[in-house]
Amino acid sequence: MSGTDKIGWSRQQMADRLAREFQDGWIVNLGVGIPTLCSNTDIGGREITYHAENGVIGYGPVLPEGQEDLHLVNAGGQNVSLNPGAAVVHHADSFGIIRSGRIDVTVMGAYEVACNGDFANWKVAGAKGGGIGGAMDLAACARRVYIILEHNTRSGAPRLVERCALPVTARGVVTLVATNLGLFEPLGEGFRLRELAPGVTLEAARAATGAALLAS
Amino acid sequence: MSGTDKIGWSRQQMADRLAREFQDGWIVNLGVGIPTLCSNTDIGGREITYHAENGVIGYGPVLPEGQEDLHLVNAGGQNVSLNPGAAVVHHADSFGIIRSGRIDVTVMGAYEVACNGDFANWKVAGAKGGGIGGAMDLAACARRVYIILEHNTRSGAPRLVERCALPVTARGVVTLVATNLGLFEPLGEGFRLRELAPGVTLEAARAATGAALLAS
Amino acid sequence: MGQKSKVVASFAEAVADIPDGSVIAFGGFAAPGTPYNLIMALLAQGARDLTCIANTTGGAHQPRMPDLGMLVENGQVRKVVCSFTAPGRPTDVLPFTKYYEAGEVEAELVPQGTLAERLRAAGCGIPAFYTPTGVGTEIAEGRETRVINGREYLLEYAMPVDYAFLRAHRADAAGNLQFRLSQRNFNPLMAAAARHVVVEVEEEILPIGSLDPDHIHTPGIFVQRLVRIPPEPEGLWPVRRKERVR
Amino acid sequence: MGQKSKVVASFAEAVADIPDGSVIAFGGFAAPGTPYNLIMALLAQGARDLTCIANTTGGAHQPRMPDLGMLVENGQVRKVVCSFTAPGRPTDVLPFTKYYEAGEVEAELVPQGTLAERLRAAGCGIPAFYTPTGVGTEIAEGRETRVINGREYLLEYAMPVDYAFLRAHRADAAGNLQFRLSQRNFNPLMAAAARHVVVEVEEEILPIGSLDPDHIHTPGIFVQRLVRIPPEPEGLWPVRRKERVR
Repeated sequence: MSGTDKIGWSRQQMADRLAREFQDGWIVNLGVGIPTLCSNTDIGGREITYHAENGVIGYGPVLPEGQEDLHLVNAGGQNVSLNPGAAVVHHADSFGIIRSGRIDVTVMGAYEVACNGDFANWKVAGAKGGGIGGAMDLAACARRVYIILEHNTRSGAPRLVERCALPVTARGVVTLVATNLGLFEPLGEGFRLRELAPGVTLEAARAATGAALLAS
Repeated sequence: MSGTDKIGWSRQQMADRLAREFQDGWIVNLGVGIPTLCSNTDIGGREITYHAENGVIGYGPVLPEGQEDLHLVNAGGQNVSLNPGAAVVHHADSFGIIRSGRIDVTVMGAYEVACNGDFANWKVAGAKGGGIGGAMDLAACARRVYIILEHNTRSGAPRLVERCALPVTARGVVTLVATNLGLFEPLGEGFRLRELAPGVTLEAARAATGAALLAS
Repeated sequence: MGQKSKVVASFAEAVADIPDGSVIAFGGFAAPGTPYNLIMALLAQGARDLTCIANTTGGAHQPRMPDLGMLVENGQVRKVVCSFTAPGRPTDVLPFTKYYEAGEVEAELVPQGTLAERLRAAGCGIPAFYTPTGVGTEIAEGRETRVINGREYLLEYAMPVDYAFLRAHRADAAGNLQFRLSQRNFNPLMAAAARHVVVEVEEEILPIGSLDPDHIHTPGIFVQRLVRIPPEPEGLWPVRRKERVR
Repeated sequence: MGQKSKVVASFAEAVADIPDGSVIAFGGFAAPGTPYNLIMALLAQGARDLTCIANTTGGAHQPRMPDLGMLVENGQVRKVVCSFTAPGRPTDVLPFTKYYEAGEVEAELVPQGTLAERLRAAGCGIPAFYTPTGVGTEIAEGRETRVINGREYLLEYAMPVDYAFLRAHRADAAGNLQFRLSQRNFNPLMAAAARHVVVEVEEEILPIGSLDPDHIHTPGIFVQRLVRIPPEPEGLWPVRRKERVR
């Protein structure tokens, strides 16, 4: 295990950093795993509508054990609550909302992100089959695609790369990436460093990244 | 005015004759005008679900003045009632029901019907524009297309013809035709006479028809 | 979500900023769901060079209620997109016809199911689809078709719109809408197809969260502006159809 | 309409005549809306050579509930069509994977929105449509694309099914259905895409006409058979998800 996945931001801090980019009134779709943590972030009075692939528009926090409504889950299968003004639609209408460009941002996990905006999150190397879920629809159609991932694999290989080695989820769509080392923007030729996590040096980030890193 | 449009069946009788073809459980769409009269016909205990283009599934009789619900009309804009078990959907779902072949029969008026199953009912000669409404969807997709029309124009010209002169609504779809003179089936080479209205002779029907008439 | 109210005080305010050249879809099938009050406001507001989408141009019946034909008569319309550019019954007369025949307004005639599906496609991010409707007819002339599983289909494109003018029965302040009976018709499709949705609402607009999330016909995320319809005579309400114009 | 009741007495009766080789769609997204009881009945009924369509093959969580994976394990399935043929999290394990990797079952992997839209298209008589989803990815390889207004789209075909197995919250005897909250998901789409629709219903099945016509998610004209779910332990009900299979 490389050192870089233990330094810098925690998973919640990565999620916090991206959540602070959310603007008032946005419709947000959070992927399974770390992205879900974005809904824990305090972003002041900004109103966010959380949309889930299964047609829930306006869900709220995960409910504590014993208070769950077993008819209501988010895209990760967690039993969530509903916020006032919520509405439920069927799956085709839900993906209609996605495809018609009404999701202001989708936040997803990934195995790899390339500086040309490609990313890969549905198929691991050598696997037969994969897990696409709603990721390809969201990636192709959301107004912004934010990615959260550890900066390096467990064996220390970079996940921010020049070109994805794994089959991509969509091409040229990623707008912002949070890793444990900081906040990055794919710029085509490389990643622009927008922010370093505390205790992370530019040199360390550069060494851990598989593409050019352009300091802002 | 020719004599043939005053002999034989009345408008209600034409509608009655077609309505008696309706089978138990059918979903039926009735066009504006004479076809609407089909819903007046007593066809015993057979259950018919009337579908209207505006998404009303299971409407009932037109309501008398003063008892109308102004939020509820059929495709002809008449204020109808709802039968028990009725449901309302939006326009895209309503035409989804039509296009997916779930309408057992659509009954429409027409200007012309050809023995090859073509018919014309949306545009009159020389007009700029036309009135298509739901007719082309219904004609192309209903399981059966029944047509009600006067056997001849006011000037005595045949409306049952070899080939339509007017722009067609759909090609090769008509399965049954009721006129004031009787009941006819387009057979490709001509019309098969299934039934003559009382007082109408085969010779009179043949003379009034613009295509071969094959006695059954 | 949606803690901010979308209620505006008047129809005039709701349509004040509609620019010339807009593409506007109008809900309604016969009387139910037709945004009479918003049409009146648009007549007064005066935007021109409009493309207007609706099932019909209206005006075939008495008493005549606000309709696209009035916008045409008022010189505001460049083009209409409808499933009837002539009346459904040849014995009816449409006020629109005179302007159309004189070449003062363009028209695109679209089968009703195709009109609904093109709006639905725009609202669902589907740029084009195939339909069996219209194959072999004049409306398919010169158009692209494709044989799929042995049957011929016509290629149709999505119909995105700038504004949708709707009439709903009930709404909460977040813009969640319920339509009553056949009032629903094109309204939810136009809401999804539009970038801006303006709704006249029949009942008192409810606090956010008052509507059952399972029974919302148009989610509030599609809606920008709501206006409560005042009682007659200030507000316009459907009337019983009296007789046909001959 | 619909004065005849569609209620049948048992799950076994509801699935008795499903022939080998059928294409069956199963509603549900995670637990809500999954027809556990109908899946159990199909396991017992034994139809083989099935093509099974659902969002997932199931089995990633404990306690395990009836899922497509069980039909695969039981040797009844020729092919699955899903948006996950591997788990969403690589650390999960799907019972299905072993059979898939051994070549004992075929799979077609479809993005979730495309799966929903292909079912919707089948239910609405649209044979094919274009979507932006999947363009430039492995799933588009060798497939037909088209540029519309400067953007590339993938051609997708309707996905008609023979049977839909659904779970609804409330129904009347005519087959009008209401789903509760996220139970709705794929269920109404599969109902429309299918020639035969079989529904397990959570609440007592109501007399025809008991449901508000404005708030029906699947009209009764789509539905052939309804079975009331008995209380536990005879009937299967969703349980709280405990832990993930590792």
